[in-house]
Amino acid sequence: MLPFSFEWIWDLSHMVFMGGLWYALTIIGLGMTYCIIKAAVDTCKGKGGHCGH
Amino acid sequence: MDSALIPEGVKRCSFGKFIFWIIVVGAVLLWGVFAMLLCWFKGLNQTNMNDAYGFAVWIWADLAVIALGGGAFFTGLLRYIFGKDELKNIINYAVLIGFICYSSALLILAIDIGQPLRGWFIFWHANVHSMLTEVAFCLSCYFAVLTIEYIPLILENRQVDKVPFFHNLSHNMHGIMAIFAATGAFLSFFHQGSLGGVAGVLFGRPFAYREGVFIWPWTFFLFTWSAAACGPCFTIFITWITEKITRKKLVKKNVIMLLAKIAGWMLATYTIAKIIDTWYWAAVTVPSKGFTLMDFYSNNPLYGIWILVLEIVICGVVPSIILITKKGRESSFLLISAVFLGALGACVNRWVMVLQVMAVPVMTFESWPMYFPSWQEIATTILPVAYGIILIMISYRYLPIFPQEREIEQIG
Amino acid sequence: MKEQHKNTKAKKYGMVIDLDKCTGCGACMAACMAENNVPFKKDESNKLDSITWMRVYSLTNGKKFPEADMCYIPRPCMHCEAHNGHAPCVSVCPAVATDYNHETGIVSQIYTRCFGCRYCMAACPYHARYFNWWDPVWPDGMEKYLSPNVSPRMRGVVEKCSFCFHRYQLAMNKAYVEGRRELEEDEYQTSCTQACPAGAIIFGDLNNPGHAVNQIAKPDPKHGGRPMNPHAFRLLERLGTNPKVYYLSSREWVRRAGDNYIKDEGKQGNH
Amino acid sequence: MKVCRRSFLSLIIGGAAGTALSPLPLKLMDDSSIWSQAWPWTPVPEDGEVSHVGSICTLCPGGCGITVRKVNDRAIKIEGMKGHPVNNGGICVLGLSGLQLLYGPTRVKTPLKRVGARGEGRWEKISWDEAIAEVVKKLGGLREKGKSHTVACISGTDRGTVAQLLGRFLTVYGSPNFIRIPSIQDSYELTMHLMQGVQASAGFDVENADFVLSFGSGLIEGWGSPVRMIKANSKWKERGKVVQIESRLSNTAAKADKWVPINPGTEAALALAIANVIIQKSLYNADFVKNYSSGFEEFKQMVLNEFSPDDVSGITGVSASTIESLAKSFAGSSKPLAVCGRGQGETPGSLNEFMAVHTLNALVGNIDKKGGVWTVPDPDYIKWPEVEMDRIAANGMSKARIDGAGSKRYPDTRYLLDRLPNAINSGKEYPVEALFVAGANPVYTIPDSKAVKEAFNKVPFVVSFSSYMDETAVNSDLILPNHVFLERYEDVPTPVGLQKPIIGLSKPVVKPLFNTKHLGDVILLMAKAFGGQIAKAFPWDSYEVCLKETLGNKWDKLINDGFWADSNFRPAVWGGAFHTPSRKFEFVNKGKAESIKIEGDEKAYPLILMPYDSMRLASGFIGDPPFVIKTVEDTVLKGKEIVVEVNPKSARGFREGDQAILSTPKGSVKVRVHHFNGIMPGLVALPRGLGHTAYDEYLADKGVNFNELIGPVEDPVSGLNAAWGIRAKLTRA
Repeated sequence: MLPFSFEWIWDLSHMVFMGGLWYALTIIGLGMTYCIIKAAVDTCKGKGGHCGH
Repeated sequence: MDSALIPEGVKRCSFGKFIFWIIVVGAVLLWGVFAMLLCWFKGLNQTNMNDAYGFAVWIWADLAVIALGGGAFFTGLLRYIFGKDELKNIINYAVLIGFICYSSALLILAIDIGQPLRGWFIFWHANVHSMLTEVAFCLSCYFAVLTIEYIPLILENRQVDKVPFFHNLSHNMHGIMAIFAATGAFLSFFHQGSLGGVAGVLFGRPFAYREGVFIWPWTFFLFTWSAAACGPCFTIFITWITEKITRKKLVKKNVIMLLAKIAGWMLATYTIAKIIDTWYWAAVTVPSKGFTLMDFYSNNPLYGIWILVLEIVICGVVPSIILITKKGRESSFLLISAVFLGALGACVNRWVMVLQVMAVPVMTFESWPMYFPSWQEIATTILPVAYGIILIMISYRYLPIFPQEREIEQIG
Repeated sequence: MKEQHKNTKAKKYGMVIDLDKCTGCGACMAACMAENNVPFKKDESNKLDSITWMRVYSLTNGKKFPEADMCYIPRPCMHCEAHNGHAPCVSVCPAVATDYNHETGIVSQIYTRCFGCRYCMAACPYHARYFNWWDPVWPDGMEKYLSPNVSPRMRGVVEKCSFCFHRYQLAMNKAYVEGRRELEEDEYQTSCTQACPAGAIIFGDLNNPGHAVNQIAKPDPKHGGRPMNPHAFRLLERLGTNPKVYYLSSREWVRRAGDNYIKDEGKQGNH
Repeated sequence: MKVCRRSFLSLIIGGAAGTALSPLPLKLMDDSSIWSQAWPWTPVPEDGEVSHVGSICTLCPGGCGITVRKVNDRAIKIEGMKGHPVNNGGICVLGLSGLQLLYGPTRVKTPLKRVGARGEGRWEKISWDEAIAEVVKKLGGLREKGKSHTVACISGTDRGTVAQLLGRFLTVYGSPNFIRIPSIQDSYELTMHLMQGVQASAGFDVENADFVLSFGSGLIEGWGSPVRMIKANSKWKERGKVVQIESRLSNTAAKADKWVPINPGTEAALALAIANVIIQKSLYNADFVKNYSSGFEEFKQMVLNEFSPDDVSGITGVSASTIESLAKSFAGSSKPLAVCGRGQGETPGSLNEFMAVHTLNALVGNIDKKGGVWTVPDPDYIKWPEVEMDRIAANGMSKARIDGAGSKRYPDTRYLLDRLPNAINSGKEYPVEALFVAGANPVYTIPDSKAVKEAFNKVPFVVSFSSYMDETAVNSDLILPNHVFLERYEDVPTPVGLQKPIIGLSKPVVKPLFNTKHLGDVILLMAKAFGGQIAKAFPWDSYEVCLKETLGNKWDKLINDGFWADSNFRPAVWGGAFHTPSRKFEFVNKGKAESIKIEGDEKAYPLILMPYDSMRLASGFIGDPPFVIKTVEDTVLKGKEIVVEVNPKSARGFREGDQAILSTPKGSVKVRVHHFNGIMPGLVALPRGLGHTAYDEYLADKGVNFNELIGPVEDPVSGLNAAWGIRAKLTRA
């Protein structure tokens, strides 16, 4: 899964497959991080909610 | 008792009745859990699988629920990417069904492998040439996406929504849902496909083997296509059942009609593709390996040519015609029959591509091994169904799954 | 799929099994079990869950008395080369627990890597792969005969014939100590080959024209290793698995039973 | 600080996220997978120094050389010995599994004395001193009463020092009842005795034969020395022809160049019809017939009158043209060889058939010639001084044998074990007061199991020397366990059927695992305990001393090579080969060659049940070890049920895999039906070697013992068991 595991080879199949995988994971990860951070910021700004700060 | 949790403006049954049914379905769930634990602690000798049937009813259930859960990705794709806005009224339910199907699929896989503790090797020591690796990666990633799509729903619960952070989080997630949906559609395309590839690449099994493009056999595309066609059928079917059980209209007719029409065209094109694939396979691929089509449908007590007719004609051609004609869609009976047949078609196809593949003898001196699942296998296969019903019951009761429900109720 | 070893010529270990000589005595099966620490259960009569790396099948010609005829066919792992090592099982294993060794042509199985998804079993048309449905249990005291060269497998993993790969390793170790890089034909022989009382099994390097397997089977490198000996055939040749086990038979019906043919297809259907 | 719901939730979620992001889950995952790779209940074999020990396998009379691989003091694997004259590196399925017997659960670990009822399986562990004292007391008592002849001993063999010690003990003790387990060896010895006037075994130069005419012998199914025969079969594939005459497509028939199906039990007639053609067409070896045989004219007349191919064709179902072509190809070959003895040769068979087949060999003059039948004398290395019998012993030895061997009725036969159960049960002879069993499992291997058990129950004192808890051991009063073959020294004289005399030496590969004792030593200890002439007959301190002394200068070679072959041995020359009164080969004509009538009424039992043998089923005194039973096909054994073969034509509504009741006059059993096109319609074939009640859970209670369904049929000339089948029927279960 990672380039330093011993069965890893820098060949086309690994690059395409793992590239796709890490690409998807990155989008999901960044997207979620963005949402959480933005939600935290928004919350601090006092947006939304009924009993907020 | 729990009225504070129930979405505003909708009616739900009494808490006692709700709990009663939870307990009833929960008992079935526990039976499944018991069987699951037996399989984990005593090993797969609890099943009736054997060296001829390395894949059996579980893998079929796995493939089937994933196909049926395909409604989530395809509806999401239509809603977020192609801008079919009406579908927002059914997308929540599609996501929920998808979430159930995919979590069940992952659970089944965890029971099915001989060394569950080493299950993560599939990620860590991945063989990128294996269709199963592709399945595992896309399946888990897409499950993450589905979870992300399901979370805002939970956050919309009346009480949770009161927490400002959760309210904001839900809001933000909705904001970029299109990105998630796009990623989900990408992932889904590949794992639905690679599930098809699982059987299609088996060049040692002429019954399963298909030629294709690049590394992907035709079954790769057919599976994605059929999931896109049958998934929405299943979503419509489950919505109909939910409506029957709750004795309420939950989704407006125009939404259902739209989804049914799209599903119909998908199914129709899929069926044509499947017929071409089957013809090419029977006429070219199979004879080149020394078989005739009927070799695969004779000399055994179960698999006759009927199964091919059932899959392609009864569960393909017939529902396609119903769904692509306006009259057909508008008759409630025909519509429901058609979506049921469509969903059944996917199940039959997955059965054939898993169990019949195992059953067809390849070496000339072998015979058809037959198999019947043990009760442990049946129980663990029913387990996800029970789990799904419970999750739907809870979600329906406490979450605003059907945005149109209040509106319809007020009209009604 | 490791890169080829640079110093030595790549080997392609394979087998030729003479079905005219094979008497179906079962010695190869027991030799394999004894060599490879294969476990056994109280009831082994269900052949669908009985681990036999080497299994002797019996074929019949389907004719009536007194024209009936019978032949035995021992079936080890075929160690398919397919196209460039993409054996049916190797290409599907999601965790690289089975691999095609380009140095020897042997398809390995790493038990501690396998997590038991059984995809390889679904992929193998020869049913050469076996799953450990049960924990291996030896009656008290019997574990004394277990060989340290082959680790006993745990429940929930797949196992199969390895062409006694540990014997290759031992022979190579010995050769290295003696300053050699190459093995003699008789230095590396599988357990079944050695035991077969009929001398029906021959083992060696198919790439080496000096080895008996090459001389007998005469594999045709231009046609994916297809045998040029008219009495030789491979199981399911037409599937493109490119197996490394060749069979010999003087009886045509036996050779034909090795593959599938549409009714009136010509002999040895070459496509 | 006020703990509100929100901070509590945050704590939980934060904590979960924190744990998930820490290396802990990874570490746990890794640990769990490592744990699953080395479950404590999966054994890890210990490594160590590798060594090899050469020895001889004695699990069957085949006498193969073996090389045992060891790691430290553990035996790891048995392999065939390279360069051994019998098996040269090859080995059979049973030999390969020998370590499962050594380390297996069926071992008798210490002397045992029965405490429950016979066969109940309740035992008391006793010491060797007690065990030997027990035997000596019992035997001493009988001797005092002048009943020494009522002691009988059943032995797997009568050759080699251990069997000879046993026989010697019986002689000086005073009993004539040393009985060898029956086999075709009895019939062949008798044939050689009657036709060639020699007391010798028949050896077959199979390696050099170029046309083998087999009358139902399981050439590659355990007949003779199994590995050697399979090797020879491979040679015949390269140069030679095999014709198998048999009513069922056995492995031998399937591998033969020609399979001639025959009505079972008519083999002798076919042999004589072939003789008819050979004589009529003058294809016989004129030199041999004219100069070295007698009685030819009489024989010729008999054969010409009574065994014309046309007549015999009607009896045997083999066409006259086939008979003629068989005769022509047999006589036309340069080294033809005719053999008989059905299957693995465990049933001695009809003497007429043996003599008829041997006549064919004589007609083509291939006796003591390359590729023919050789007269193999017993190795003469056992040269112990004659025993001196005391009065009681002499008196006992003067009594007639209980099995009737050597009696007026069967003067030439040496052992008749199959007659023993009836002799005991009928009570016509004297009773058997004590019975020794060594290297044999008669309760399982003798036909008519019911009668055998009844007879055993009539013997008040049964001593088993078995290493394993076999059926006989279970039904005995005292078990004095011998070392298994991998733990002991033993000389192994010429394997059955080998054409030249050799001696093999079994060596201890591992130290005895349990409190067992070498049978040779037990005999010496018993003799010492008796004292007097008995002790005097055994002047050795231990069996090893006895063996070394006996083998003399051959010992060193045996220790080094594992075998000793007489390099000077040559087959006899016709001129001096025959020791009959005429000094010539005698075409003996003992009455008409009538076929043996089998038991049962044709109307009540429309089918004929025949046994078949397989290399994968050990049917002698050793039962299948786990590896071997694992190789048995599911068309032979399915779960615990035995599968019988029936031609689809005579299946009468029984479908493949159906359950049925198979009945014979001797008993009925539950079976499953398998349709087999290779079996003659009207026959049912049942595999031998299953149906054990003793041994371990890997073997016991699987299938049916053929001997439960059949009884012996006495050959009118030899008295040996000649039953080749029994009438039977299949009914719905």
